[in-house]
Amino acid sequence: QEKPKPEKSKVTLGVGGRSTLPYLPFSIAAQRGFFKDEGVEVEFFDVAGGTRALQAMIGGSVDVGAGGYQHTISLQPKGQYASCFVLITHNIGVALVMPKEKAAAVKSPRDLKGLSIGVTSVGSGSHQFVNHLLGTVGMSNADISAIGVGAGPVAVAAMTGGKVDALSMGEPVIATLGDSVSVVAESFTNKSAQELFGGHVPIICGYAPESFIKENPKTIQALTNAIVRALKWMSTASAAEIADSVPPEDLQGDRDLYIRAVQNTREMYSPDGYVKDGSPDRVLKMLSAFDDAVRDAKIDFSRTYTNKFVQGAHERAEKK
Amino acid sequence: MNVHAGDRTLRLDNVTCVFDGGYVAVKDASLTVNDGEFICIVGPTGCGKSTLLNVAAGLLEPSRGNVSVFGQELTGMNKRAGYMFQAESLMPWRTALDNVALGLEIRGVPVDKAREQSKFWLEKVGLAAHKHKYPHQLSGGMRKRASLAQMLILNPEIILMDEPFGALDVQTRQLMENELLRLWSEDRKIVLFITHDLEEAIALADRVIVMSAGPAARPIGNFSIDLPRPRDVAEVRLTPEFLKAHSAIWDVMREEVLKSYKQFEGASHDA
Amino acid sequence: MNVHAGDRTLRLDNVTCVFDGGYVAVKDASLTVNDGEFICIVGPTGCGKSTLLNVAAGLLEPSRGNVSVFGQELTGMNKRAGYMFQAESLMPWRTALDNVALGLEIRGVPVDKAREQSKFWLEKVGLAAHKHKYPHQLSGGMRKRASLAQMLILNPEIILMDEPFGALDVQTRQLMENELLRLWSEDRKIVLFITHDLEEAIALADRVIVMSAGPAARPIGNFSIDLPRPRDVAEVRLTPEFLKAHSAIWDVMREEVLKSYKQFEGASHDA
Amino acid sequence: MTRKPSLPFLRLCQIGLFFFLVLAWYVLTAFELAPSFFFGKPLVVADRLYQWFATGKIYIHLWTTLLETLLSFGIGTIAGLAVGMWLALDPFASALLDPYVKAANSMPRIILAPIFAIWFGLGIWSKVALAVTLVFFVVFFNVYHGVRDVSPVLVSNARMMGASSRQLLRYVYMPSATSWVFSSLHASVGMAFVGAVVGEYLGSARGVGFLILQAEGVFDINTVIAGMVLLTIFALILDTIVTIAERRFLAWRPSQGSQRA
Amino acid sequence: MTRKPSLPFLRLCQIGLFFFLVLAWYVLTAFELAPSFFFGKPLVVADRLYQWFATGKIYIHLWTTLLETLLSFGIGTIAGLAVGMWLALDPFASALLDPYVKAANSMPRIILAPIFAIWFGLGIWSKVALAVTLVFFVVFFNVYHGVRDVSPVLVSNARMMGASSRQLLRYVYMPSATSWVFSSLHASVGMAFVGAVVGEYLGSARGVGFLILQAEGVFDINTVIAGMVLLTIFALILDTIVTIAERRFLAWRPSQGSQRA
Ligand SMILES: Nc1ncnc2c1ncn2[C@@H]1O[C@H](COP(=O)(O)OP(=O)(O)OP(=O)(O)O)[C@@H](O)[C@H]1O
Ligand SMILES: Nc1ncnc2c1ncn2[C@@H]1O[C@H](COP(=O)(O)OP(=O)(O)OP(=O)(O)O)[C@@H](O)[C@H]1O
Ligand SMILES: [Mg+2]
Ligand SMILES: [Mg+2]
Repeated sequence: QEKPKPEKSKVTLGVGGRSTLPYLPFSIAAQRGFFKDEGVEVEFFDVAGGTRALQAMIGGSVDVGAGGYQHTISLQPKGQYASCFVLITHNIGVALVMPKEKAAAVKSPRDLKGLSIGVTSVGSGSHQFVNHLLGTVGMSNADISAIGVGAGPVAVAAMTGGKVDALSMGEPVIATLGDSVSVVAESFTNKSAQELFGGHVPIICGYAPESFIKENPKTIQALTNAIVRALKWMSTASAAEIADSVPPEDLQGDRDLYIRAVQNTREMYSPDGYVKDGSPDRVLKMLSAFDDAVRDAKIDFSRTYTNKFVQGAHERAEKK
Repeated sequence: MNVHAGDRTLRLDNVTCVFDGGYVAVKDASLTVNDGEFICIVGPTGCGKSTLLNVAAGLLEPSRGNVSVFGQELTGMNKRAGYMFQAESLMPWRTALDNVALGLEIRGVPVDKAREQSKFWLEKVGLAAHKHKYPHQLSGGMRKRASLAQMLILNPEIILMDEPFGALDVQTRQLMENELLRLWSEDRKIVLFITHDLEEAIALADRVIVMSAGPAARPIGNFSIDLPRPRDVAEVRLTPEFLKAHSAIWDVMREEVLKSYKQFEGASHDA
Repeated sequence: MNVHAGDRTLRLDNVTCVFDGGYVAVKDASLTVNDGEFICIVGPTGCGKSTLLNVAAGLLEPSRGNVSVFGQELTGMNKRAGYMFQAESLMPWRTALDNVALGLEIRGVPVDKAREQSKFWLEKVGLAAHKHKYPHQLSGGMRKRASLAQMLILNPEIILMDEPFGALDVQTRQLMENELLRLWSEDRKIVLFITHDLEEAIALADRVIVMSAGPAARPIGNFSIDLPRPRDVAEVRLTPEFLKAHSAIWDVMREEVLKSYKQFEGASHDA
Repeated sequence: MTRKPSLPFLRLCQIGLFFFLVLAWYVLTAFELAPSFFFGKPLVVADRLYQWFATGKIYIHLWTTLLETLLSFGIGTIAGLAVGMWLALDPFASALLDPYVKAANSMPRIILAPIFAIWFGLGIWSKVALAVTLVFFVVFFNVYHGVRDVSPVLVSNARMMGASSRQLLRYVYMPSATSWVFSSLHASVGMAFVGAVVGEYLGSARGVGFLILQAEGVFDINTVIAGMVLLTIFALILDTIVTIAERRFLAWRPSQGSQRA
Repeated sequence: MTRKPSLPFLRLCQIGLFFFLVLAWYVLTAFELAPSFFFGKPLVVADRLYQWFATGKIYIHLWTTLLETLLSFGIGTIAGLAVGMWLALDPFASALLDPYVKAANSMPRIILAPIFAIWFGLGIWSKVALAVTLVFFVVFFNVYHGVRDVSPVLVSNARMMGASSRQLLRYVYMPSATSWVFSSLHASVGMAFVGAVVGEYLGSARGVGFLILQAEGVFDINTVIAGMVLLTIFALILDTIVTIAERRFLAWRPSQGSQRA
C-alpha cells in the first residue's frame, strides 16, 4: 500500500535532553527505523531544557519540538500558538523522596512544611508536582523552599549529602538513589494520577507551530505515525527490550540502572498518544500557580492540541 | 645657497609653554632660524630646551604664541622636520637595520631598498657590524648613533637634534660632528641643535643661543660664530676666534649658572 | 684611611662576556680596585664598559672568569654596591621624591622618614623644586640627577656609575662632580666611574683605565693620576699635571681611535 | 588621533545614542519587525523593573547576585594576581603547571557547575566558585604577561637597592603590571556577573539569574530582559569603580592629551 | 628568580606530576574515596576515548567543535583587535561606546543563546557567535589597554618620520601591543573552546558538547570526562601554536635568562 509522501522528507526536531527518559519514544522510533518507514528523516537537535526547545522552534531553528504540553499554554498569552500533535507521557513521572528515617515522619503533605525540597528547576514539572501536593492540603509554595538542583549528579549529591530534605525528581535519579530513600509521593503510575489529579495529565508531547502543521500536515502525520507506533511497541515490550532499542551509548552509564529506571516509568508513557478531553484543565490549574500571565489570560485549549493526527495514525495502523 | 625667493625660515614667536600643574617651562621665547642656518641652543639643564624643540617639531602645542615654518603657521606636526630625540626612541622590536629603514618604509619605499639604504647609513655611523642587534643589545652610544641614522636617512629640510652626541666618546663624537657638518654643507638645511657642551656648540654653529635658567626660560643670548667653513671640529677648537667666542658666551651663561647655584643652595621655590 | 685588616678590594679576574649570538663583548678583562680608590673607565663607545660594570654589580654573570668583592667570590648580586645605570632606571610610577626614597623604603625605613631624607638629597642635586614630578615630567638631565640621588642616599660601600653626568650642562656637571668628590672623601668608598669624557676622568680619578675598542675589549691602559686632593674639578683642569696626564692617556687611546676609524671606513666584520 | 571632544557634547551624543537605540527597539518590536516574543518590549520591560522596586521583591535577589559577584570578583582577582605573580617569577613552577592552567582554562564551566554544587553546596558559594573560574583566568593571564613585560632595567635597579623577591613584587612588578591588571579587571567585572548569573541559572533559589530562569520557563521575555538590564546597570557601576581606581593608580602615566594631535 | 631549570628535569617533573594526578584519581575512585559516580574512573574514561577513535564515531563531533572553535577564535580575535585599536585611537568613539561595550561584556551569554539560535540557526554559526562574544571581549580589553600603553616617545618618533594614522598602527601600535595581544590570545584559546562547547551544550546535533549533553542525560560521567579530556588536549595543541607564534613575534624581547639570578 502506497503512503502519502510527506511534504518534507527531512525534519529537524528540537528536544530538551534526548537521552533522558521522557523522550524515550523518540529514540525508539528513530532507532527502530519507524521514522524511516514513514519516509521522514528526523534530525535531533538536543538543547538544554524544554523551554529552549520551544524557543528554537518558535524562532524557526527547528521544525518541530518535543517538550512539556504546558508550554503550549504558556505561549498563548504571548501571542504564539503551537499545538501538541502527539502525546508522549500522561503522568508527571516524578516522585517525592526523602531519606528513610525522615520519610517515616511524613504522613501527609502537611508534614512537608518548612522543608527544603530539591526540584529540577523552579517552575518545572517536578516543582509543580510538589505544589500540587501542597495544594491538596491547602498549603502553598510559600510553605516550603524549593531549590533548583537540576536532574543530574547534583540532585543525587544534594540528597545524599543532606543539602535538601526532600527531592522531587524523575528517573533515573530515583533509581540511582535506590534504597537509601523512600518514596513519599509519586506520579509515575496511573493509580497515583487518579488519586492526585483525578486522571491523566498531558506532560510531554510532540508539538509544532500551528503554521507548520497547516502547511505540512502529511509530514506531521508521518511523524505521528512513527511515534504512535513506538508508543504501542513500548507498551508491550519488556524493559530489557526497550533498553536494547535505544542508542547504545545511552546505556554506557549503567545498563542495569537504565532498565530499573525504565521499569519504574512504564506507566508514565501514553499507550496511544491521545490527549484526553478535560486533562488540559489540570495542567492549566497547576500552571496558574506559577504563571500570572496564564492565570489572567483566556486559554483556547483547542489550539493547544489536536488529536487528528493520532487518530489518523491509529486508523492507518488498523488498515494495515 | 639661498636661492629661494620664498620665506624659508623657522620662526617661534612669543612661545609660552605651561605644563599640567601650572609649571611655566618656557615663557615668551622668540627665535628665528634663517634658511641654511645651523643653530645651537645651550642652557642649564632643565631650562626648557627640549620643550622648545618639541614646539618646533609640532609635537607640543604652545600654550601661547605660535610657530611658523617656511612662512606658514604650524598646525599639527612639522612635516618638514626630522627630530632626533633626547630620550630613547628606537622601536625595541626592530633591529638596528630595520629601525633605520623605518622612515623609508613609511614613505613607501620597498623593504629591500629601504634596508639597503639603511645599511649604507649604519655604516656611516659605524654600526655596520651591529645591524642585526635589537636596541636593548646595543650600547648607549650605539643607540644614539642608530637614532641619528634613523633621522638622517630621510634627508629632512629641518633637522632638530636634542643632545645627539652626549653619550659618545670624544673621538666618535668628532667623527659624527664632522659627518653632520659635511651633510649639512651639501644642501644647507636648517639645523636646531641642542647641546650642553658649549665647545661643541661653538664648533658647529652659525649662531649659538643661550637659554636662561628655568622656570619661565627664554633665549637671553644670541651669538654669531664667524669661524670659517668648512670646519674641522677638532681643529677649530684651537683657533683664537673660538676661544674668544667661548669666553663671550660664557660670560652670559655665568649669570644663569649663578641662578642655578642659588637653586642648589637655597630653599626650594616650591609650595 | 685603610685601617681594615681584611681585603677590601673589588677584583675582576679574566672576565669574558659572550652574549647570546656569540658576540664577545669583553675578553680576559682583569681589574683590581683597591679600598678607597676612585677609578674612571674610559673607552670608545660600545666597547664594553657597561658590560663590565654589570659584571661588577653581579647583574651579569661572566661567561668565564670571576669577580670577588672584599675577598669573597661574588655569586648573585653585589650587595655592597650602588649602581647608577646608563639607561633610564627611575620607576615611572613614582615621583622624584618617592623614587629617591625607594631604596630606604626597601631597607625598611618608615615612609615619612625616607621621604625626609629623600628631600634632603633632592636638594643636593638641585631638584627640590621638582620633587613631585614624575620621571616623564623631568628633563633628561633632571632624571639623571634623580638617579644619582637615588643611589647616593643608600650610602653604598661600592659606587658604580655609568656615564652619570653625560646629560648635564658644564656648570651643573661640575657642581655634581664636586659633590661626589666631597662625599667620597668623607669615607673613601670604592668608586667605579664610566665616562666618555677624558677630562672628567682625569679630574676625578685616582686611576684611569682605558678600554680597547670592541669586540673582545679589555683594559689596555692604567694611569695613576697624582693630582693633589681635595680637588676642585674646574680648577684642576688648568694645572700642568692635568695636561700631562691628558696627553699621556690620549696617546694610548689614539690607537683605539684608529681602530674605530677603521671600523667606520672599512667593511663590517660581520657575516 | 582626534582632539579630545568636549564633555557636554559627548554626554549629548551618549544620551542621543541611548534614546535612539531604545526608540529603535520600541519601533521594531511595536511593529513586530523584530519578534517581541524574543526581543520584548521596552515599555513592558520598564514596567517590570518598576514593579520589582515598587514591590521590593527584587532586593533579596539583587543583593544575592551582587554579593556573589563581588565575592567572585574579589577572590578571582586576588587569586589571579597571586598565581600570576608566582608563575611569572618562578620559571620552574610556570613550566610545570603551565599545561594544567591552560587545560583548566579551556574547561567549559557549565559542565563544572554540578561539581561545584556538590563541593560548595547550593548556596551562594557554588555560584561564586563558578564565577571565580571565569575571573581568575582573565586576571591570571594578564598578570603573568604583565610581570614578564616589566623593564629589566627597573628590576635590576631595585635589586641593586637590595630589594628581596617580595619587595621586587611590591615595588616593581606590581606597579609596573598595574595597567595590565586593570585591563583584566575591566574584562572580569563582566565575567563576574556572567558567572554569578549563570551559576544561579543552573540551580538556585534566589538571585537575578534565578528570576531570569523562572521567567524563561514561562516565556516571559520582558522579565528576562529586565533582569539583564538590571545586571548591566550594576555591571556599569562596578566598572566605574574600577575606572576610578584605575585613574588613581595610573595617575603617573603621561596623558596623551598634553601631546598635540 | 631561580636559575632556569634544565629541560630534561622539567619534562620529568611534568610527566611525574601527570602520572601522580592520574594515579590519585585512580586510587580515589577505585576505593570510592571520591565517588566514581561524580568523578568517573580513569580506565573507563580511557576506554571511552579509545572507542571513540576506534569506531571513528568521534571525528564528526570533534571536527565540528574544532571548526567552531577555530572560527570563533579567528573572528573574535580579529574583531577584538580591530575594535580595540579603533576605540583606543579614537577618544570620541571610545567615550561614546564605552558603556555599551561594557554592558555587552556583562551580559550572561547563556541567556543570549536563544537569540543567536534565531539569528544564526542551530548549526555551527550560533555556537561561533556565542564563542565570539567570549573571545572578543578578552582580546578587546587587552588591545585597548595595550595601545594606550605604548610609549609616547615612540609614537612621536614615528609621526616625525611622517607616519599616517594607519602607519602608526602598523609600525608602532600593533608591534608594541603584541605582548598584550598574546596574553589575551592565551586566555581566549580556552574561551573559544568553552564558547563552542557551551553553545553545543545549549542546543545542537553534533559536536563534543553535544556528546557531553547526551551522556549527562544518562548519568554517564565517564563519557562526560572523556569529552572534557579530548577538549583539553585540543586546547593545549591550539595554545602551543599560539605560544610558537608568540615566540616568533616577541623574539626581540630581552630574555630574562641572560640576566644573572
Ligand atoms: N609633562 C611635563 N609636565 C610638567 N613639567 C614638565 C613636563 N615636561 C617637562 N617639564 C618641565 O619643563 C622644564 C623643561 O624641561 P625640558 O625637558 O625642556 O628641559 P631641557 O632644557 O631639555 O633639560 P635637559 O638639558 O636636562 O634635557 C623642566 O623643569 C621639566 O620638569
Ligand atoms: N644583550 C646583548 N646581546 C648582544 N650584544 C650585546 C648585548 N648587550 C651588549 N651587547 C654588545 O656588547 C658590546 C658592549 O656593550 P656595552 O653596553 O658594554 O658598551 P659600552 O662600552 O657601555 O658603550 P657606551 O659607551 O656606548 O655605553 C656592544 O657591542 C653591544 O652591542
Ligand atoms: Mg632635554
Ligand atoms: Mg654603556
